[in-house]
Amino acid sequence: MPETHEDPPDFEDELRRRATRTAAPAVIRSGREAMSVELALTVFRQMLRTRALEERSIKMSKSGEAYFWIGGPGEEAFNVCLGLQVHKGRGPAYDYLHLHYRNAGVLLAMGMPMIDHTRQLAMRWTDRHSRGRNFVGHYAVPEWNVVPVTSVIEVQYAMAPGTALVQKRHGLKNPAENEGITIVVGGEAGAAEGDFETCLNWSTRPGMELPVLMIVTNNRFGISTDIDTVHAHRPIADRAIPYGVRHETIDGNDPVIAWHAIDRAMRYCRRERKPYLLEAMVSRLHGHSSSSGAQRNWKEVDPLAQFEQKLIDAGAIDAATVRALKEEAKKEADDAVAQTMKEPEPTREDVYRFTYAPSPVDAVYPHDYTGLPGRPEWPPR
Amino acid sequence: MPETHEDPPDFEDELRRRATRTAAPAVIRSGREAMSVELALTVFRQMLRTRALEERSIKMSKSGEAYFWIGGPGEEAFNVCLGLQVHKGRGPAYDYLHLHYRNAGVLLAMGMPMIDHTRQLAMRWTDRHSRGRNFVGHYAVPEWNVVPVTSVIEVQYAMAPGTALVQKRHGLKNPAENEGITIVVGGEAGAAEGDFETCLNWSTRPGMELPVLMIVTNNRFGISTDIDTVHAHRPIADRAIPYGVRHETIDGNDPVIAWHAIDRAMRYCRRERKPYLLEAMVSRLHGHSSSSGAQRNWKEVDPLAQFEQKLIDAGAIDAATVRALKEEAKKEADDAVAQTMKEPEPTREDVYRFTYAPSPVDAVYPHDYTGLPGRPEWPPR
Amino acid sequence: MAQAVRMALHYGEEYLGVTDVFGEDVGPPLGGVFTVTQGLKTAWNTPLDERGILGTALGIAYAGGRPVCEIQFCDYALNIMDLFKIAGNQRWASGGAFDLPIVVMTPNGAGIRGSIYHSHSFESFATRLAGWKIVMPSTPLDAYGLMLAAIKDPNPVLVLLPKALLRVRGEQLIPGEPADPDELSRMIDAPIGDRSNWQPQWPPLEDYTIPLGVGNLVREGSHGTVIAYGRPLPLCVQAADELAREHGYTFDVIDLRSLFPYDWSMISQSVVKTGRVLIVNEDTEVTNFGEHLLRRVIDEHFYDLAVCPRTLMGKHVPGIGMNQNYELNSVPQLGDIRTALWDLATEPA
Amino acid sequence: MAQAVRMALHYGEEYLGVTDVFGEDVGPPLGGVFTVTQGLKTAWNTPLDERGILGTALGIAYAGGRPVCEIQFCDYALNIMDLFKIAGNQRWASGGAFDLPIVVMTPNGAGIRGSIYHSHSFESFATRLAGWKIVMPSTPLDAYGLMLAAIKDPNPVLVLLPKALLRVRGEQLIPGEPADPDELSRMIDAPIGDRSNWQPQWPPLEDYTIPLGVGNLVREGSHGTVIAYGRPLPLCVQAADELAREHGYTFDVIDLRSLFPYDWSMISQSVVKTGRVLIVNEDTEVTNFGEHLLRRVIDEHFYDLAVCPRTLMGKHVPGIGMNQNYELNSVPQLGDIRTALWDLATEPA
Ligand SMILES: Cc1ncc(C[n+]2csc(CCOP(=O)(O)OP(=O)(O)O)c2C)c(N)n1
Ligand SMILES: Cc1ncc(C[n+]2csc(CCOP(=O)(O)OP(=O)(O)O)c2C)c(N)n1
Ligand SMILES: [Mg+2]
Ligand SMILES: [Mg+2]
Repeated sequence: MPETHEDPPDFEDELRRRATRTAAPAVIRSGREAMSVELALTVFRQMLRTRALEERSIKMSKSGEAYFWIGGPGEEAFNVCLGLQVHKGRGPAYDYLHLHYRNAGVLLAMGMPMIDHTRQLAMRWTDRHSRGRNFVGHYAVPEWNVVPVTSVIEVQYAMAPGTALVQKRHGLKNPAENEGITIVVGGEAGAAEGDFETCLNWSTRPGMELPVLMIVTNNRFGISTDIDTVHAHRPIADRAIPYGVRHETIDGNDPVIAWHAIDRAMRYCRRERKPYLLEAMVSRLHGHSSSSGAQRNWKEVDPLAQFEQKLIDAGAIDAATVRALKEEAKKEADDAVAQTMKEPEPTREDVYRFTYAPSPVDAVYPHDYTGLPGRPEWPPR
Repeated sequence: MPETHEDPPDFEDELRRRATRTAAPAVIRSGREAMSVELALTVFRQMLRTRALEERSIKMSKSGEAYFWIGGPGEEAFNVCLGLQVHKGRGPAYDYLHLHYRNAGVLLAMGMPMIDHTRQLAMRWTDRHSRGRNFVGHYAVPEWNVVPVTSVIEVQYAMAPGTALVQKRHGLKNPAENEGITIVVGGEAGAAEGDFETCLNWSTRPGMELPVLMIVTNNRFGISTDIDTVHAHRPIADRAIPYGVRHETIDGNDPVIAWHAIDRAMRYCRRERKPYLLEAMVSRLHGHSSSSGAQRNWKEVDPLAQFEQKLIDAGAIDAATVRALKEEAKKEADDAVAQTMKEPEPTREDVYRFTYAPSPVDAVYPHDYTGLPGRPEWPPR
Repeated sequence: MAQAVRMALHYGEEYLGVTDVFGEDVGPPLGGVFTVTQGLKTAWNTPLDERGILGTALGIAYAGGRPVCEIQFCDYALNIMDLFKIAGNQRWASGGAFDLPIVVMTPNGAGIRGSIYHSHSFESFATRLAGWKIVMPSTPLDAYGLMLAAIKDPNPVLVLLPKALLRVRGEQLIPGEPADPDELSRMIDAPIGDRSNWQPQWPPLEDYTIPLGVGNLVREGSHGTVIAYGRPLPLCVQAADELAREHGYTFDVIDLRSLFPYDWSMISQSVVKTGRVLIVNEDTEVTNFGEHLLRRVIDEHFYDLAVCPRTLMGKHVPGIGMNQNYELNSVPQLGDIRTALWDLATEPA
Repeated sequence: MAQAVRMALHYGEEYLGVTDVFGEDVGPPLGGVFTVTQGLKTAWNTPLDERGILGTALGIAYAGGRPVCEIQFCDYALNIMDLFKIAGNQRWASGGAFDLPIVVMTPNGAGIRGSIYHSHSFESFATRLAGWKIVMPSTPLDAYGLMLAAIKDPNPVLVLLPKALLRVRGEQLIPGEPADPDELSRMIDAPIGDRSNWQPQWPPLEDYTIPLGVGNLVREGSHGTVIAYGRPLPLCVQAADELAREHGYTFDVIDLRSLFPYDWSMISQSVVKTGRVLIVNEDTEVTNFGEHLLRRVIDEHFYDLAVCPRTLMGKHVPGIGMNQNYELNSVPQLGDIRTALWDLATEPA
């Protein structure tokens, strides 16, 4: 990982990369779960791309190309498996996503180009998610029902019942239209905010149970605070029990496990139109954010290295191909950044833009906000 | 119940009052629980007093002696049993009470004179709880650690861990000093607010579990809203499960059951210095408040009538004694009101009083608030 | 006014695509603690959880619905200021990706002997929330017209309902409203007792929209400008009428109706005309929205002022007490307004 | 300034009975996202739950403790405005039954490129909370002195810490502070890396209390009065010094320090002297605390004013954007202050 200018602890590279099988396998297994090699390689490639983007992002924050970084290195396995299984599209027939700030892997797996991420990180006017206004990873993609990510911890859980309520009622006469679900994601520390309970409670009103897939990515830390010091030593998923909500805690670092757990949970929400709480144990490879240094923490399990080893061990891929894929992903990220840095920044005139939607019933702001009433600072466009 | 000018449904008074036993019993039983007759009669008398005060209070709100009524007719059994078991006193060696607005029975059983209640209801300056500022039942009694009741639903649950934290640390060298617990009470609907979860979570930090007795008096309604229409059909007490907190749901209308459940819960909190969640099913005999008419709802179980019948059936009391006790309680309430109505009201000069405690480090408000800085409206006392 | 809001919501359900009217006790059987939502076909009861109410409204709007939600009393909106702020900034923060057409309504202010937690005002907190539009009617007809505008506007709109005026009848009829109030009551007020089979008979209501940002000059005069809204507005009118009748002092009385955006041109023209200004509201006086209006007047008309401009607001106190002596001495009353108007008109220039 | 607050908290623990310093990431290992609570013996980490933080502080105070709690960023105080309000009204509501000696501290304002949720200001919301006292230092020494006053005061006190100044060193030493900043750092700053065995070496600190309600006249002059606090204060001083040096215009610059109660006599005397007023803060401008101060100036000194009084505040926008062009054009900057001062001093009377 030369990008972070930190050396991994010593180990014997050769040993690690030597495959133990020779014939290419048909499936990759973890315990009782299995995944086709084809899918495994797709997942692996998206994980690699996500990692490359995150590492390039950290570098941006250190080099001055950007200012602040936060993201999800260590969550690639889970996030990619989630992104690949989303029913993406616009409107209540498709899935709604209420994400938090570590979900680059979800969006990349869904097909977001890297430059959509780097433009936000570099605070460009071309940033489609926020016009250079928000922190990186604060996505907003109306075509894919990705509602705006906000920095305020946990509020997405209070909003999720709303999209799910519309989905519950939508397309009742056409089953295919009635399979959209709401997916809401947050960390384990944030589950201490009341909004988490709001989501459980509002999703289980008798006769109006809602298709909400509640996800907790548990990296065991809220900034510097170890969950074990501030929370009873029980799974966050147990929070589902008082509401009779199905729930599961899984190893989110294993894509085979994660894939199937997400599949089961989604299937249940889609068909039963009821909530499900899925807790995924994940890693936090670069600390909380650039504010805490973003140094690589070598003590955490690396889901990417682990999966790479597993694929090599299984003979599903060889070291050379891995190296090539990494190069490719790294180049993709570099290119995105190079292009991003050429693009324009917002200007003084942009401060007020997009405050209000045009309104035929507003005498003062028929188009957009322009400054205090009676004192327009910028002519309406 | 002539006070409410509503007739109870017909039933044969004689039949009801005829005792089935003749010899005075030693104990009163409910299932496997038992209570000495002596205690049962004490509880009964406090229940009667509470009911008399509540009915007189409702009358005040209808007669113009007062304006707004809210209270706990239907919760007498539980509240009296709670009040009688509180370790009352000032400071962390004694119990802290974070109550809501239906707890007259708790305070009467603790020894509060009725007039302390009616003065608040009649908005007198002599009202020791709020100086005529707050709704009735919004008690504040520093000598007994009764912290101010506020109308804002559920916030008491967010405060309870604070008093309990001080108690947990207090008197560690002297076991008798380390038995104080924090008791927090609220309704079932309010448990939907995040504060309820805050209490569970903050009371179970590993190594810092707190002696909080969380009580939910479940009358099945929040104003007009039936809990079964807005909450999964499970006990509120199940909310304790994710935190590994002991919990129980009981019939709060039966004093024998309530007494022992409270005893068990308190004993656990006192000794183990850990939280306990007790849900008591109770009645709401006069609707939500005077805003909804405060009419008697004859469909609800009346814990007082039920206990009276039980005591008569057991031969522990006779109808004449009951009648005399009722008269006595009614007179006590009438006398309190008569005295209250002679007492002074707050005046214009009182608006700002008691805003600030005297402060040696405040150059503007060394004594109390007096109006905007530099514009004292009232000379400091 | 409660009936007017109810009729507006019915109109909204029928013609403007309102999909959900919800909040604590908003659905059957009660239809709202002030009867504002009785008989509405999309009304439903929520858990006792304000975060869920506004959060769900946001979600419904994201998914294309048109929610109208209620916070039972504005005093109970204070634990969701963060969600209010988010609702106001999501469009801006996402560069216009998502509109948020939500309406929040909540009873505001004193006057019903509501004690500490049913008497406070919210407009000063609310007007700090950029991205929101805030309205407060003072008549039933305005309540109808502003509610329709709130529903039609594709942005978050907060409708503050003056508690003390919710039982007041209007002088003007809502288009479609029967002239006989008893007839209206028979048609749309839920019966006492069992309501399970009750259905309202809605009158044939028509569109009547009051654009946001347009005030109402309810009195014209030359001795001063009074700017108010909500509950104190009728008191200002009464005081102005008395001073006109008894002393010949006349005033421009502006019912702002829309607090943000406010009708600056109406204010500005009147101030230039009279040179004398009184701003009245019942919210507590430190960092009060009336002080913002005063600041605008100072910013732009300092040299047009003939005498010192005035504000009349609620006292800076921790609460409004239950005993009437507290309320009468901390919330502006008719007498206070009359005195302030008299002083304004009679101060030598 | 972060060190100054830390030293004040240490002094509070040692001499003023502080029992708990707590909040998100406030305890070891981090000691606060701005290092404000490193090495304190009573500091502990809480769950990620602001309601629990303030609620627990209330409970601790009820039970006789002396809590100091932190809201990690003031932006995250908005979901507990109801608890703030309660903290401010419990003494009043209970007729003086319970005092509530709590201190809440929270970083405030822009200037650290914090984007939408780490740049907002809270003073305009906060000053609406009757029953609270609100302070905001602009120097480390004031931070120390105000923090001690906050701890000593038996009422709820909110300490707003200007984020952008938290890394700034003071010109004046705190009583007991070593003169060499490196020495201080070696003594009380936690080391990088493993801190499990680290113990701070506290300097021999002394009492230094700045009474609440006392401003600081940091510059004296005759061409105008500037009222500010927190982050813009040093910018105001800088602008005033430049105008004095380059053009001979001099100003009274008042560092309010205590926002509520504020030092009205200091303001009043200066306004009478100069007849020209500029009020500066970085909070958004609609229903802004600066507008309250302006209202007081108008109320009591309208006829003493030589020219139109001015305010300079943040723009009314939904947020402060990440790209610096947003912040530079929505939060008052040095150039804006200089221009405003120039205009104030040069406008013909
Ligand atoms: C309401 C709120 N409080 C505090 C913060 C500051 N903050 C940002 S991230 C964070 C920790 C979140 O931990 P967790 O929920 O576990 O998510 P993770 O970052 O570990 O993925 C905190 C306290 C915030 N953003 N919002
Ligand atoms: C935060 C808040 N929201 C709403 C209200 C209005 N309100 C007062 S009592 C009540 C119902 C409470 O129901 P529950 O918790 O079951 O207690 P109960 O009155 O039944 O004892 C409501 C909604 C309030 N006081 N506080
Ligand atoms: Mg975490
Ligand atoms: Mg209830």
